Amino acid sequence: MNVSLQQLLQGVTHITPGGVFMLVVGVVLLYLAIAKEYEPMLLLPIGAGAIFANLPLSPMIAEGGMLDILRKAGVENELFPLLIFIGIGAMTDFGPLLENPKMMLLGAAGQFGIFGTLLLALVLGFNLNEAASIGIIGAIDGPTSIYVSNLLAPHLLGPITVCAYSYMSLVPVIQPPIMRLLTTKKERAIRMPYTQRTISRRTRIIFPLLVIIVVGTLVPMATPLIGSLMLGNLMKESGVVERLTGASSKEIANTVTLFLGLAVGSTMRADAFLKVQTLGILVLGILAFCLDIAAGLTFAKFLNFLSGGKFNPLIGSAGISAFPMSARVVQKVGQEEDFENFLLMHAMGANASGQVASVIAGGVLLALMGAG
Amino acid sequence: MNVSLQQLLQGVTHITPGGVFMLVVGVVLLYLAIAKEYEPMLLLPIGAGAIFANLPLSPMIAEGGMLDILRKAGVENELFPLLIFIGIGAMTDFGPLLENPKMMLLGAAGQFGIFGTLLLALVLGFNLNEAASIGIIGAIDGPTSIYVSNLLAPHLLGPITVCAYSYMSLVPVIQPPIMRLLTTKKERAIRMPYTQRTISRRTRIIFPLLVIIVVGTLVPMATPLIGSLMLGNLMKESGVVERLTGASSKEIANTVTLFLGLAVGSTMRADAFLKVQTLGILVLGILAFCLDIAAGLTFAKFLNFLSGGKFNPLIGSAGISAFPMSARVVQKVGQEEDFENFLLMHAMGANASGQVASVIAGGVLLALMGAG
Amino acid sequence: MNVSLQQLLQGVTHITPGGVFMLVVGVVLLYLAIAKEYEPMLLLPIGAGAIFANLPLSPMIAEGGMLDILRKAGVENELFPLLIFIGIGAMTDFGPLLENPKMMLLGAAGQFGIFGTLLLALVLGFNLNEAASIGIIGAIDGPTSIYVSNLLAPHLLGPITVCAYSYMSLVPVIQPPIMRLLTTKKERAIRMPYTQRTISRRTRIIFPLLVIIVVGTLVPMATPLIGSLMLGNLMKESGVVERLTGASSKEIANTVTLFLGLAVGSTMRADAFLKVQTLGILVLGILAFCLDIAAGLTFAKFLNFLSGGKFNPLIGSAGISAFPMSARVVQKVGQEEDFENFLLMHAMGANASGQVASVIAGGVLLALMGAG
Amino acid sequence: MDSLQIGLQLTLFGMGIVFFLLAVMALLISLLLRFDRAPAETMEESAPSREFPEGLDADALAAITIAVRAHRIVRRKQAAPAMRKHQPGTLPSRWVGIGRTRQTASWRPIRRG
Amino acid sequence: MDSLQIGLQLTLFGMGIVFFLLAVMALLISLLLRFDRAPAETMEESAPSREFPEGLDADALAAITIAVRAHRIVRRKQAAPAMRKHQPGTLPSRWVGIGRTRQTASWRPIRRG
Amino acid sequence: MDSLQIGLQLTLFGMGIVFFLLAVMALLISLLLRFDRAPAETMEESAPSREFPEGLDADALAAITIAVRAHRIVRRKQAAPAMRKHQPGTLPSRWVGIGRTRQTASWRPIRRG
Ligand code: NA
Ligand code: NA
Ligand code: NA
Repeated sequence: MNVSLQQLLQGVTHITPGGVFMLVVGVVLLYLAIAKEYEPMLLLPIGAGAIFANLPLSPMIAEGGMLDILRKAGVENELFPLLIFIGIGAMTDFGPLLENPKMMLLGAAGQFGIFGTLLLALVLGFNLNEAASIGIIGAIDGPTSIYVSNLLAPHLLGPITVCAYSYMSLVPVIQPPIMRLLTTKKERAIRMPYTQRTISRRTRIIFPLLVIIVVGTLVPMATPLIGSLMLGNLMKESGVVERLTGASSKEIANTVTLFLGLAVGSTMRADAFLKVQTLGILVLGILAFCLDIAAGLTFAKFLNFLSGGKFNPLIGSAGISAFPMSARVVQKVGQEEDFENFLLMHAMGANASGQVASVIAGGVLLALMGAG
Repeated sequence: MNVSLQQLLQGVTHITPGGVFMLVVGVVLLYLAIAKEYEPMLLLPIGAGAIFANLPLSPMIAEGGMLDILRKAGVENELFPLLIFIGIGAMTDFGPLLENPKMMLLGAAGQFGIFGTLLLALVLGFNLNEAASIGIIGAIDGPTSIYVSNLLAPHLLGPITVCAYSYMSLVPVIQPPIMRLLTTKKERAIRMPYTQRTISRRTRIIFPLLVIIVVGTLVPMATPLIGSLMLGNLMKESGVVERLTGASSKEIANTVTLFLGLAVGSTMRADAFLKVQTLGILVLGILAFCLDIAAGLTFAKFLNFLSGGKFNPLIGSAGISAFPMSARVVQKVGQEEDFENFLLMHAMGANASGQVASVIAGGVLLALMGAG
Repeated sequence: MNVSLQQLLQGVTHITPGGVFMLVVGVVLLYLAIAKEYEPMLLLPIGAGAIFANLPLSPMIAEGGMLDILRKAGVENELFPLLIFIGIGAMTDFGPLLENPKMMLLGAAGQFGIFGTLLLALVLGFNLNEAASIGIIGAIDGPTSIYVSNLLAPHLLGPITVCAYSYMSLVPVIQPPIMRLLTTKKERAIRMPYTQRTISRRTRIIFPLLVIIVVGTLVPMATPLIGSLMLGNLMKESGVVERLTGASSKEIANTVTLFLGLAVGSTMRADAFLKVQTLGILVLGILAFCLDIAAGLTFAKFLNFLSGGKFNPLIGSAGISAFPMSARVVQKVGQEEDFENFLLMHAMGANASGQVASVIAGGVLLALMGAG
Repeated sequence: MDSLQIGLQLTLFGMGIVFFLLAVMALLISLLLRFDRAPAETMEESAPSREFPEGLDADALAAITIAVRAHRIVRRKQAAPAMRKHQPGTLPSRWVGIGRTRQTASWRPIRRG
Repeated sequence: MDSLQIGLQLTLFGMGIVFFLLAVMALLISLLLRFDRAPAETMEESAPSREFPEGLDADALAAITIAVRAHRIVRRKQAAPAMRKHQPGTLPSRWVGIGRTRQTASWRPIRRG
Repeated sequence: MDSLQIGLQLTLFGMGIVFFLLAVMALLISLLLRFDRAPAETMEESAPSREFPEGLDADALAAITIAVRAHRIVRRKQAAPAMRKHQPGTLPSRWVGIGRTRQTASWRPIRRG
């Protein structure tokens, strides 16, 4: 063995412009996470993962490196997003949805962005698997996006995940202008009566079970996604396994979130990321988001027409999975027209439905693509 | 690719009567867990796992599915039951046993159900490995049952685990009638003097070490089971690694319990579960339980005879691993005859001994079967 | 199948003198951990692992046994030490270092023990890989020692880890005599002015990023070690991901510490451990420690000479990674001469630097050895 | 344009199935809710104008209420002591709570524009 | 009936070994307990009829006792601050505690039958 | 002695690189600290001799201060409610805190020897 200067400087000699650019991308993600607090739980690890992956000769993403181990342990086999869904289910209160089961259809409408974007991506020349993966950004749901895109187009996992999570933070920015554009002042001022009802513990427990069995039977490919979410919710509502609920929503969720973020970030290597199509994904992702909201509003306007003007179309824009942010935006925009108009509870129903619907839509997309 | 209606409906077309029956079994397990609170920490995940496993075309138990991953990660290689034992050890106070070392033999007697049931299972036509696995239900100890049956007869893992856990909840129902049947009123009223003694920290620390070294040397196959239990207890009694004790008994135990339950439940597929032998296992399991209690009582009656009527035979029924429930039942039944008779401390000694003995018996059984 | 007495007694017939000796070693480690509280978090699991590994015919270290699984899951692939580093980073406050960037060089000097011991080990006949692994004890840093020695000389992992952790506990015993030996009374009484400065949140966040990018570029092999440490610190200082910081420094750190200790202890099998070279390692390890302190002191004396007598050489002895113990020892010894002399803040800077430097030195050593 | 046709087919089927599934769920939940009775019970519980039993002042009553609640929690814990860790309650339900409170508020609106 | 014979052999050996191992453990623990002295110390500590030192009333003494205990805990924590998380004490020991308390109680029994 | 030569080379290069890297870091941090202004701000915040606003006594002020702080924490939590778990602060910083306190103390030294 002979120590040579060349060997010592191999890090410096392997610096590439692409790598440096990706380091900047990683730092920007960290900036968004830390200074802007855009989903920091995910964007901080993703940014760190991107930096680790793009340091010259990075041993962390080499075969057997830490990020390689984490990616194989939970991203490649889809374990991590499902574990996160258990935790999300264990933290989610589907009460507003149960109080208002008719709101469920709004959640369905809010998934149009997935398919609309899929079509646009096909037009832009992406192949079918890629297009479907890009479309899933329209679910505006991190774990679903990771699950679906990893199965259909793993080489696009990085940019798709970044879109899914960072656009989720933009709900308060993107949603209001579309709402104002697509509704009239009069429509936004429509008041809707709200009668509170108590949901029994039994109903709260039967709901997740029902979803698992019905959706699992009709769309088997959706079972892992919706099943994990509803398992978490079943544990929460059962009230008898607080230790498991706590572990799912705290220890497991936190640990897996860290590992998942690092692993996803590590897929953002310069050679895979720095392509024109990444730019396409970023643009299409934001389009998917807008299409979701527009479709929800349009469907709600249709319901308003059917009900003879008694349904506030704003509520339709909450049929997406960004829960409960989206419902709060509806409440805020509604109050701009009529400070005494309280749409929150209706919007919460639509929003909870959007969360369920986006997970189901992910499973349906997988089933239609013949993957899973 | 062409989307066909047949493809979409493949979930519905794959519904089988067996699958539907198993879904009902899963729902019944959830009912027992949630409404009856029978060991909900285990029965809820097992029930959910059984439902996931029996949905048509379930992707969760397919190669690479979440439940498949969890099963391979911790059940197939026996890791999860051992980790749970570390947590149990970290939560158990063996003080009552140390105060009363003579009670240890009662724990040994309480393991007769294992071997008695093994014999009965052989008579019923089960092969030797199956019979031994069914016998281990007589340990009335979840992790031991999982560990042993997974090594000897993995195809029976599901029903055996369900028996082990659900029968453990039945201690207050099953134990008292057997106690009343096998003892006379006079025997049940025997008072036993109790002198409290302080167990030094040193003795509490040496005890688990001693068990590891003695049992580990004499029955090497028992080392994983008893070693894990005693490692947890050593950490607890040492008092210097509270962070590790806490992690073992909380974070690790909770996470592993959830994963283990789901994985065990996922082995309950219709084709493996819906057999006559499952019914046999359910019946033999309850017999094993009764034999344990009866043997413990009989042995205690023998001790009573030896001591000239100074030993309350009820205490013998606590020589099982259901700790501390079984000891509390002894106290309650004893008080029915003589409200001032406090058998609790003696029964606690026998009960703690039963816990140690059942783990040892599991290891001994493995050693005798030449597995491990 | 026929049960034979020979089969039953196979544990007893496989007792070996070496195994018994190693059981004693395991018990001694437990004694140090429990009675002396020498790094109990590590030494207790290591001692327990050593006992499990040396019981006759131990199934726990056999292929597929629990300790074998844990070793493959996190030691062989280097995952566990890196996860621990994330937790350490999430608990460490590098403020004292940032207040006093000039102290950084003291941390560099405190790594001389690594290379000095490497030379000594070569003289004693160890091969280059072994010598480098022994030298890394001079980093006085558990995870670094495990990471480096597992890559270079995995057969020495056990004794090296035991040295690294147990000697770390001896800081208050070993450091003062060397300090008194190498400095004059007058030098020890030198007072150093201290002006407090506030480190902005921005600087605290940029620091770990800077270290990752600079060190990662210049010494790619050091990326995993220093990157993990600084990732944890970045999360902590960002202040926006408390859940991830908490998980890293609590749940993950505790769980991994337990598993790592057990796995490391399980490598201490009699046939691998009971060699003359183990004794050599124990002696060389303590020498490495002394050389670190001596080099730090000498370098600080040189700085004192340069500054014209204004630099207290004691501070140099804190340039090691035993943080914050080493700095506290400096404060204590300094006060022996002059009770009003507060060297703590300066020593903390040197000490934090020692922690960073020892991790970097580990990476540099790997790079120079061509491993990683 | 062949792949676009597939895309349109996917969109049609996909949105159709999603709507269908959610409609089925909505129907099933509506059926389920038929069996949920006594929706106003919870409100009554906290009615402010309840009369005090004879010989008890408000302080004594408060103390008793607290004791009874504490006792209930203890009893529940004893029933399954190893299982309990957290009290129920989630993030969204806080928002729900705020929403419910607001539904009953009645100040005058501040109109924009 | 061949397998049944094996079963009987298993039962014989199995129960034999289990009894033997537990008897060995019982013996070893008994030996161990010989070295445990001063079993009554803990009771004495909380003896109720201890006399107060001159010039100290019960309140002052209580305050001092609490302070001393708190200080001990602090000292112990400082000795190894990163290691401590939970106070000792487990579920069963609560039952043990109840049992011990009851052993000394003395009300009249309510006999059944 | 060939391997010893390699060892010497390793030592030379190794210590050289470690010193170089840490010197680079020290330089970069020093540069970074140039941009850190207002180092004395924190001290001022807790200055004891601040005058009270008219009409407010010390108690009222203390209450307001506590309320404002509590409110700040609430606002911060609301901004990103799912993210927060622990307050900042670490083990070493306690020692740093003690160190800083001591720097300003002024009792007479007890000299040994
Ligand atoms: Na969505
Ligand atoms: Na048992
Ligand atoms: Na070091």
